[in-house]
Amino acid sequence: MRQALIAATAFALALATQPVVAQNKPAPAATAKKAAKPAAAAPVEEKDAATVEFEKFRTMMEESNPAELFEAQGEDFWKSIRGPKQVSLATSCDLGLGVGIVKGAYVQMPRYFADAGKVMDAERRIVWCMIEKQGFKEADIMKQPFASGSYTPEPTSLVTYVAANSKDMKFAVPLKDPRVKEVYEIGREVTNHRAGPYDFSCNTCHGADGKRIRMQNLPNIATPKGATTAVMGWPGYRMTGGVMLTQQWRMGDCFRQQRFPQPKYVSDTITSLLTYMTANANGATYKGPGIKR
Amino acid sequence: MDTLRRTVLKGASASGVLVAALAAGLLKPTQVLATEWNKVAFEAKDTPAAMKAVGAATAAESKDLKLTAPDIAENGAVVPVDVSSGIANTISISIFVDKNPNPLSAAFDFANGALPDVSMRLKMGQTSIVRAVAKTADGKFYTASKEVKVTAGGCGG
Amino acid sequence: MNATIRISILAAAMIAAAPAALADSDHRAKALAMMKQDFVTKGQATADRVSEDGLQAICNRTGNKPPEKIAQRLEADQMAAVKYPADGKLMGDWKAGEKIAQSGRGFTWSDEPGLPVGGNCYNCHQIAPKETSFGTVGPSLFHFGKLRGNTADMQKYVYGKIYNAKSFSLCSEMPRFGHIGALKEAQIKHLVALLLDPESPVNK
Amino acid sequence: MGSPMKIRAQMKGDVADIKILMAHTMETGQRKDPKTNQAIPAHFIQQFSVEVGGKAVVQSQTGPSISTNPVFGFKVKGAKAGDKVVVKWQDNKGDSRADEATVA
Repeated sequence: MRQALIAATAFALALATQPVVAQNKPAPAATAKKAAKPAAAAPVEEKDAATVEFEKFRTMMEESNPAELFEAQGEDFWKSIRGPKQVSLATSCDLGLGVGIVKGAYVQMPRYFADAGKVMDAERRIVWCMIEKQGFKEADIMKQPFASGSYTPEPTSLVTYVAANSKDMKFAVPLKDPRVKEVYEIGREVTNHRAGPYDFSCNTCHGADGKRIRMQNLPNIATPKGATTAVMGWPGYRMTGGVMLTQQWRMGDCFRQQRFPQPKYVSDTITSLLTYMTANANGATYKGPGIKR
Repeated sequence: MDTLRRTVLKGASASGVLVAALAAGLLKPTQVLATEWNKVAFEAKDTPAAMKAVGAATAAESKDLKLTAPDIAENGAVVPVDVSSGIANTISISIFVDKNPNPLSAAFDFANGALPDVSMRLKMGQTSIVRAVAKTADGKFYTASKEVKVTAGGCGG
Repeated sequence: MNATIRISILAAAMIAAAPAALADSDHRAKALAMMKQDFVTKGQATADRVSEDGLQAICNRTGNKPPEKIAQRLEADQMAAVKYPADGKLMGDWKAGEKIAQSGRGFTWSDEPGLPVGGNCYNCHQIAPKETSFGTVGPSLFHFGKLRGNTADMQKYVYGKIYNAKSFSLCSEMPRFGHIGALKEAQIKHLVALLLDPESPVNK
Repeated sequence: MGSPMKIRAQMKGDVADIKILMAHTMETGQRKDPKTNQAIPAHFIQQFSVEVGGKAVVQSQTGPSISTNPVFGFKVKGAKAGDKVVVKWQDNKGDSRADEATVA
């Protein structure tokens, strides 16, 4: 919600700097005759000016994305001998393409892992490896799973490293695997599930094309285009607060705004949603860790 | 080896020695950088005071000093700013954000082939004029500015 | 959620009588069981929020398109539960209404319980023309009163719609602000004024 | 000791394009901890230097209004591929860090 409000202010400012456009806006009296619809059309055009400026700005940001710092940290974590069992992930963790293979692994997850007997998304798999292979305690990892202030959890850096190693590769969630397909279908049902005090589901906001909350555009996650928008740029460096955040965080914060209780970190529910969304983006090219407002 | 001219920043007297020592690999980074941080300039509450503290009380507007920044910043916590000087013999550049609690953001001295061209990212608490000041080897100051509209507080987090 | 809905028994009956809507029920059942396990209480967002109430269950099981007869029956049921102000006055202060419409606060795990809840209106609707940052999940409400007048019936309609949009359209995307106790009587009156008062910028 | 920097240096014509990413909180000293309502003390990089091929090319002083995880870009004429780039910073708490890269 805060994001929406901030975007709102941005837009108001954009208007203030565009006298020509603003003055050409049809006067309210004129729009009245044509009922409410034309009134809604004008601001959409004007929003584009702000959007264009923001996109320019975003491109400048992407040239040197602080996400790289976390990627480097993650690489260090991946290759170092760590944990109570004194083993490195590079020599023990299989992300689906063989032990230690990172290249291309991110865009092929979520996938089924026989050793865990579960479909897992990238972050969940990394956490699983840290617990099973390196001997870290689950409770310790669960204590503070998301970045805050100058604290960045290890799985966040690791998933940034793993994701960066799939840059410019195509999403290819193995939907042919019936176990993955099953989780995908369950994920679709999660997006349909209306509950909580406001009767919201994921689809209340993300189930139709061309909708927005305040000025925030809402991707329709059922479509390849919308799903691609939704999964692109994660994990992402968030300018607000200067922290690195992952898809696990993004899903949780959506549920917060949906007025739901909190989903557990690396739970089946999050994996099902990521399976549904990422598979819907299959074929699209992943651009690597991103930068978010 | 040329001396890095610490013109805008204080501690100028020590710099030649320091740079020589640094080049010779004699000092650890802590020691190298432990020159005097210009506390007066960085803690000044308004731009005129901060400019005065770096010796640039008067500066002429110059078209040859280019300051590139977005018209509207998507997020005040991260505003990309690029300053490049086409003024001959520019040896230092400093950046001020008028409406920030402490306007001086950074000051750079260039030497040994470094072009007077720097890009950085600033925090801006609110919509403000962003100002660049360039100093030339003969002690003259030039300035350029641009307003950047900010959509959310950067300093408040 | 405290607001109990008297339709859960009816919902169960309807679900049993609607086998066509059960095509995805296996995945849905698994999704429900999974979500019950995976969600935990945080702040005021208690774990039980993930469970459906009767109305939600019907909408969830029919893709938000319940059979007309059932929808009508249940809409009437919701309508009967709308509490109109005892003093009979439905229009408050549009200026106060504008403030409520702007606020998106309320009911998340990061909102402080007990603080006034916002109407979240601009999140989804265009309303007063001055606010150019509005959502498009719901229809534009600009010139709402100018186009429709502000008769007693219209006031009653708007009050009822804000109180419980589901009493007009069972699976409306709009929250049941009055029904669940999110917005109080005075707040709803202010919002009615924002939409219907001839002095409100909405109708200028 | 701080986390490693990321330094990229690439020749474009006869000018080396240098990009530096530093890992630092750059705390302004003006924020309050929402839980305790206590001011969070300022913590920011105050000085850094850049050397290319053994020569000091940039010396900088910075305040807390540089963004969290600072990013700087410089251009150095006369550098050549293979030159070593060394960046050193020091913050207001006396913490410091030095990292290097090679001009590509």
